[in-house]
Amino acid sequence: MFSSHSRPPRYSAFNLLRHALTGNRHWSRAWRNAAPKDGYDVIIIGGGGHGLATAYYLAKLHGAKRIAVVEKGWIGGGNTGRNTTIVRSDYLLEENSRLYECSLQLWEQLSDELNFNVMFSQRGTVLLAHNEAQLAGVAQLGNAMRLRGIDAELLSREELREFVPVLDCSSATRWPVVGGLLQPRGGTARHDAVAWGFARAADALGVDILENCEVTGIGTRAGRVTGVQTSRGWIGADKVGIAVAGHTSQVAAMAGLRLPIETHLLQAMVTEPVKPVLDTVIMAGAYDGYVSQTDKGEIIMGAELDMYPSYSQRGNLPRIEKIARYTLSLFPSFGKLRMMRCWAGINDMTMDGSPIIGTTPVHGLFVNGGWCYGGFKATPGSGYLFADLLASGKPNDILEPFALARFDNGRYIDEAGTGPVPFRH
Amino acid sequence: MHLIECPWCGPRAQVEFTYHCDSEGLPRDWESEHETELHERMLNRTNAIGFHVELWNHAGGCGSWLLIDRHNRTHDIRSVAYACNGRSGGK
Amino acid sequence: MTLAGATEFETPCGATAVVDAGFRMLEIAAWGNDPGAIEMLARTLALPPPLHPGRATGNDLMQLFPAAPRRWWLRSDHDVTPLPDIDGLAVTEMSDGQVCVRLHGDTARDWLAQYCPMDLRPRSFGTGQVAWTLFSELRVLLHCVDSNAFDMYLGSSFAEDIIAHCLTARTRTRT
Amino acid sequence: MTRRRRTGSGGQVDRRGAISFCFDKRRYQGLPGDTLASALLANGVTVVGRSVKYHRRRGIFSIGSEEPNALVRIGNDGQPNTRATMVPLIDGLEAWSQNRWPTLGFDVFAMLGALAPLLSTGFYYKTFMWPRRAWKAYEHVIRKVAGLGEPPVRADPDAYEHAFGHCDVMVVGCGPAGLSAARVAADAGADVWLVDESPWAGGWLNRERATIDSRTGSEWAAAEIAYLESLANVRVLLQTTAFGYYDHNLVALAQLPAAGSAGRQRLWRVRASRVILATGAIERPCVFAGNDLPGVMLAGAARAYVNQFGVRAGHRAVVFTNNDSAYRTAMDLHDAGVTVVAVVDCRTAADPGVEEEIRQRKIPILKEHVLVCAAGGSRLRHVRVRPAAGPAGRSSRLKCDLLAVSAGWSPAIHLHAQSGGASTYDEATASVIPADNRQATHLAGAVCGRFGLAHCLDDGARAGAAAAAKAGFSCQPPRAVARSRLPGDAGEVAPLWAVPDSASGTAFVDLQNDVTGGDVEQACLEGYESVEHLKRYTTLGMGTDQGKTSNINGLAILAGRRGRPIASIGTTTFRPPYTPVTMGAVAGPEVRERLEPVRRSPLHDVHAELAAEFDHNGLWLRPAYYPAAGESMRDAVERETRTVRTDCGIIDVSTLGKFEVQGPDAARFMERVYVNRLTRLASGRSRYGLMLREDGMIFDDGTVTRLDESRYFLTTSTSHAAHVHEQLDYFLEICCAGMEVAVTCVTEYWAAIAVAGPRAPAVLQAVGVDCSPRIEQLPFMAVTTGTVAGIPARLLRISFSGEWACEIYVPARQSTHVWNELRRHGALPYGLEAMDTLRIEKGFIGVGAEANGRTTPIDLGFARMTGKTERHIGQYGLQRVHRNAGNRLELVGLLADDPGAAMNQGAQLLATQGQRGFGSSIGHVSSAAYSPTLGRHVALALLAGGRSRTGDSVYVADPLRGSKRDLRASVCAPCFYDPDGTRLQP
Repeated sequence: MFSSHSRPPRYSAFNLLRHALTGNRHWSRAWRNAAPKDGYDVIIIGGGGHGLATAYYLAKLHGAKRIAVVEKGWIGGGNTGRNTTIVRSDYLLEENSRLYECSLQLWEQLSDELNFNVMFSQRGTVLLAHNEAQLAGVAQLGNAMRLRGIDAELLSREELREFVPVLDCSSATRWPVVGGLLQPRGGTARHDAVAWGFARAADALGVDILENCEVTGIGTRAGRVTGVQTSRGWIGADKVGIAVAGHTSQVAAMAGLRLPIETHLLQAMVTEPVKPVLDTVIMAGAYDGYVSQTDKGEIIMGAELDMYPSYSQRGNLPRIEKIARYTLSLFPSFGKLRMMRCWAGINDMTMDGSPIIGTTPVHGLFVNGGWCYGGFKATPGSGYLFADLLASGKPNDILEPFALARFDNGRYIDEAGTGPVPFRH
Repeated sequence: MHLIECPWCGPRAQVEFTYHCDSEGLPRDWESEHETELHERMLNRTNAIGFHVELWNHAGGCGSWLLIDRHNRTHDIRSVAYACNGRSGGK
Repeated sequence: MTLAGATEFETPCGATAVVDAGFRMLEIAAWGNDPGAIEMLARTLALPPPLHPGRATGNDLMQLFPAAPRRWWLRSDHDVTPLPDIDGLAVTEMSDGQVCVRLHGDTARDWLAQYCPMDLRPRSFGTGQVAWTLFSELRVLLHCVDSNAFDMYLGSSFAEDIIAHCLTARTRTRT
Repeated sequence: MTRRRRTGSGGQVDRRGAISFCFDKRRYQGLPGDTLASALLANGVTVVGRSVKYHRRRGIFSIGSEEPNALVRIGNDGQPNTRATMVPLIDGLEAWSQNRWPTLGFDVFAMLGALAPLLSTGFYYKTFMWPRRAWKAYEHVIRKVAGLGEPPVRADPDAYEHAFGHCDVMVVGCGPAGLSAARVAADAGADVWLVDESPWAGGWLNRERATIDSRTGSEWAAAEIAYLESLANVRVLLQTTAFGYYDHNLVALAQLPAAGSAGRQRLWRVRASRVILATGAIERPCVFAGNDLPGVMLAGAARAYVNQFGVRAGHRAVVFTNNDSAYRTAMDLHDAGVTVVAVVDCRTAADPGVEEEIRQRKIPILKEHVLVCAAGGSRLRHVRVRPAAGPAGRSSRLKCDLLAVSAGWSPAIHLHAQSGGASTYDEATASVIPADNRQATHLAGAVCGRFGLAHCLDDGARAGAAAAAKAGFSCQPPRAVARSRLPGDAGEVAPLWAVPDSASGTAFVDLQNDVTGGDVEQACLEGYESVEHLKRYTTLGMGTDQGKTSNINGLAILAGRRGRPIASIGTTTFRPPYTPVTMGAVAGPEVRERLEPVRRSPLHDVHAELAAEFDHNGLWLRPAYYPAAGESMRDAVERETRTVRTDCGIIDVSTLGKFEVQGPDAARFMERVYVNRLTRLASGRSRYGLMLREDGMIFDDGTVTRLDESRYFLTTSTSHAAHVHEQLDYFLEICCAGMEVAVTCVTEYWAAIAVAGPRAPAVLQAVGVDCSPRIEQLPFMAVTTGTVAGIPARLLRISFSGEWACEIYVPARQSTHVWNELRRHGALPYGLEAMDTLRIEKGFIGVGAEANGRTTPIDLGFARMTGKTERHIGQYGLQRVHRNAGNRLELVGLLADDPGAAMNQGAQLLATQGQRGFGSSIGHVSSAAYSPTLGRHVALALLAGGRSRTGDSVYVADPLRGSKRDLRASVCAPCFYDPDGTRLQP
């Protein structure tokens, strides 16, 4: 049975003041240190943003009672804590557009929904175009967005100069900026807070969050899932959802699945913090790179993959140099800032560059993975939709195209048009 | 940045090489393979953590196609060999 | 940039750069695995054997660069008589497609090390050795012609840009 | 003031010199050999910066790169967040304090300190949520208060360099261990690089009163470095930080130019056969109330300032320690004239030797005592001490203006950890020390947790010998190790992380990020108790100092709180860089204009003389159009288009990818590469060819020409040339291994000029074309060789314009002559824009526009080309895609009802006027142009089920570019001009 526990008090100004007056010595845990039970109705493998969001929406919207999130380390320790925190929904293909716009709409209410400030900041995302062909490309994208009711504005070079004064809009560079596409509702969020906020809210609804609980096997009988073997013992369940960005292939393999995924490194870095200088997110078409400034003042940068498979989570110098070269070409005044920290996320790259969310040949086992670079911004949407799938057993309209079966049918969702080369997407 | 021992050029920096695909993605016999075989190798991967034989090209060097037995977490390299029975490419 | 014959530049790094576009270059590729074909060609051209990977071989008239498996470049500063037609070898004219930059001087090696990731120490890349490598992100053929002189062959379309590098880059050696 | 702080003699500063510098507009004097930090201390400047969260006054805390407090901006609009401890003083240096408004002395934001209880760790996750839309307003203020220095405004004027290096042995760290390692390896004949982040070789030998072989430590170091620098096989780089240790022994170095020189910062990527890490150790402080006050300093730093720079960091000092090393601080300060009030030691016993030294100097030692708190304002006034075991309430007061603290030393294992090496917690030194190596690494000296000077020298010699031997150099046994002396250097400590019951709002763990002991405890209470959660929730160790002096204390408090041994808690990941590296140096010289190379056609100069407007096509520069004087772009493009339709135009197509495919199996190979059937392609004939990817999508289009039985000549699109080359090579070597074929890229060799238009044959005749058959009789899609204007040429009768046309291929360096002859005989140049218009009029596909990586040949109307039964690339993929094809996007033409209305590339297509919402778009305009030939706008589009909609109306929506009303257009076949191709024939 679902064990009752006292819900932690809501965060409020009064609550904060009360704790301040008592020396901040009486705070309670944001989420319980739960012990695994013998069985659950639903087990989510993976305590990242997606897994925690799934558990939250399952409990909140579908009335599911016995839910556990099993996490091999600490929650939010995978790609949730290793990304460049950008949220947007500027996708060309209708399938992607529906998915990411669903997510963006959830982001807009998330702090309120969770009673946890995830610092979602709609400072706008700008996709730069460096020549007329790219400008036509972003126009096509922007028109597609506008027809779907998603905000998009085309910025001329002059408008960009005004909107982002620190950006070099001159011609004195190899790839001059000729214009850009602004999504005003895009922005950034505090990545760790998303995991913590969902964890706290899910916990309050009775979800057991089991940290340091590594799944080592998936049990099946007669084509049905029966539970998971973990480092903390066997845990039974009728339904199991996989949401383990960076390790989707490994966990799916425990159920005998082989997926169209190859895992690559994506590097990112931050500079030392400085006073505000860049108040929007810049994405450069010239090198698939993105630059923004965190609330702490660090300039955060990321770019394309390392172009060879790796699970190392370690940065590599040539890519870092390239990110710096391109960033300084866009922002020449950043030359004297210092690179302070580099890291790498491990990205499950699918063969068509779009995620896989759906049923599997094992009854009761569901997969949510292959998010390529797109995982963070999808967090609430992915959880919301995956919860729906887990509850109903059937994909809804938005999820239907993302089923694994699309590869058998040749219905690839190839946003970049680069074909079955996972690292080129 | 890896150091890759090219059988022709000797040890060279990884920036000179381009990764092409896991050896699982290579045809056993391209001429005679079937549609399902092609799609299986084109799309699906074991993608396990550990050593994998991968096809690389020494694109910034002698152009050879190489099979590199490499660990995808530690980046240790166990062996580097020409991809086709000692026959090597070259641009 | 029109390149006719040899043009000489003093580079800020202290090395001399001689840009040469007036030579003949042929690419010889073997379509089979028969090592005899290239040896026969070398014999016909009276080039001294043996053909070690990465070591140029030559005489007064021409130089043969075995810088890639089953693929050779043949450079001549004189007009080569038509090559004998040897079965198994595809011979392709490359002359106009290549520019040679000769870097000469005590700082030449250090200057190259600013752009080339390969080990250029004399014991790894000494006189007579040839190698394909990267110069920045551009693939070039490097030939160590002397302890302090290197020939770098690059595609003609890149020449103007790379020469601009040579003229603006400078080096501080042994700091 | 200066005289009082600076000692009369000693140290390595030049007292005969004088250096003038500015801090916050005030002018001060320093000495050659000073750092900015030592010079500020010498001038009695105690407050140098403000902390990031509470804006508390902060002073100089350390002597090295671990400095959390003394961050300044160097120069007007200069580099922010620069550690004053790492800046060699030069004449005229200007430094500015940071993170204060309006001044360092009076900072408005310091009032935040009063709100500290409200601003406890993680407070921002719990508030600023009301009202719902207000976060942006809150955030605006938060962003202004956060951040450290001001970012420069102007473009960085400096240039930077990159370089690669290779060596046998790389020694990181120039202290006793590193010097002795380098010497042994160098004497064995290895190529040795020796690097250190400091401007001075010797490391701590400069900062201590040690003796080695009866010389002072710094004299010994100077002699060693002089010897090493005299060797040809040794390279010594000072002011050079080894900041990253990457795969396969690649060490990244950031080298600063000598202070005041015109040199450039340089980033080195050095591949070393063996790496010796002699990176030493970093002293750590202790957590107690007021431990951040200006005047509280690491004990090692306090004696280093006096020993190396002759600077007394205070006049009345208290030393607080849990180990012997700080006794040297008491000795050195005392001997330099500082009043040492007491040595407060939490232990029961110290090394008898150092204890005797202190007693001789009549300095009181308070054993088994701890420091309760430090108090003061803009500088330290007094501290309170009490017996360690005594009751919390009773303490006594010691008046002082300098508190030298040592809670032990943390080995600098950062590079070791970056290399993948393991580490373990060592109880004796209460520190994390290296365990197993992952790479070809050796460790020597304090980094291993062996702190004694003799140990370091011995360790270094052994590591040097081992590294040289592993790198293949026979090595004599290390020479007799020098006899050395440094009192109290054993390194054992009695762990003391935080003074019990001292945890308050001002007991800081992380000085830079203002994380207190209370914050750590609160995070634990709230469940953020894994190391990474603690770090991320409290921001502990995430400042510019990356927690060099704070991480271990935070860990220990966490462990204590959780009741678990420190060893079981784990550590956060050590990531590059070791210390922050200037972005300009990381980027190197290839930025802005030089970001990527520019490729120029062999005819580039000719185009430039013709005043062409250039456009980028991949790396290439290509003429977009050739405006006549006063002509607009549109006029020029229309004129050029008409020229081709009515007269004779020439265009430079040298940038096309060009390949020769030769060998007995060339025909078989071609059959597999292209989707269309080529077996019947006769020698001397060309064909349009489509290359697919294995998934069935179009990869590239171009021409295939059969030169003879076993020799083909291919052209590809400009943008895909490199990819096509890779694909051909891959396919030949991997999929068709055993075929006797050689592929050679000849893009650079051939220049290519397309001559097109009804008058083209006449122009060519006039220029003088010698070929057989005569050029005007050469059939469409035939090839021949001959001469043009006397230049040997290959002539292809192919057309991308729809007019009679011929592509002339000539050796690149002779192309100018041919071009000029063509011009002289009446041919007019046209550029990419006119070429695009001509191809759109004809409905030819563009790579990127219609062939966008998601379209198959069937989608684009090439169904007749497909269906070959022989295995070829993309065959199965195409079958799979079209087996279940739904409403795929297909290529169609569009004519707007209003012929004067422009349709733009990137506009969307709708079935009904004004439709909106998901699912409303049924396609998009893929290419569009004004056709001067037809006198109207035409467009190519990709439309769902498009071919079956021929004759239907669709609506062209372009809301993004301000079009108010969707434009009605009718769907037609994608060819607007000469659909039968009669104009192509002779």
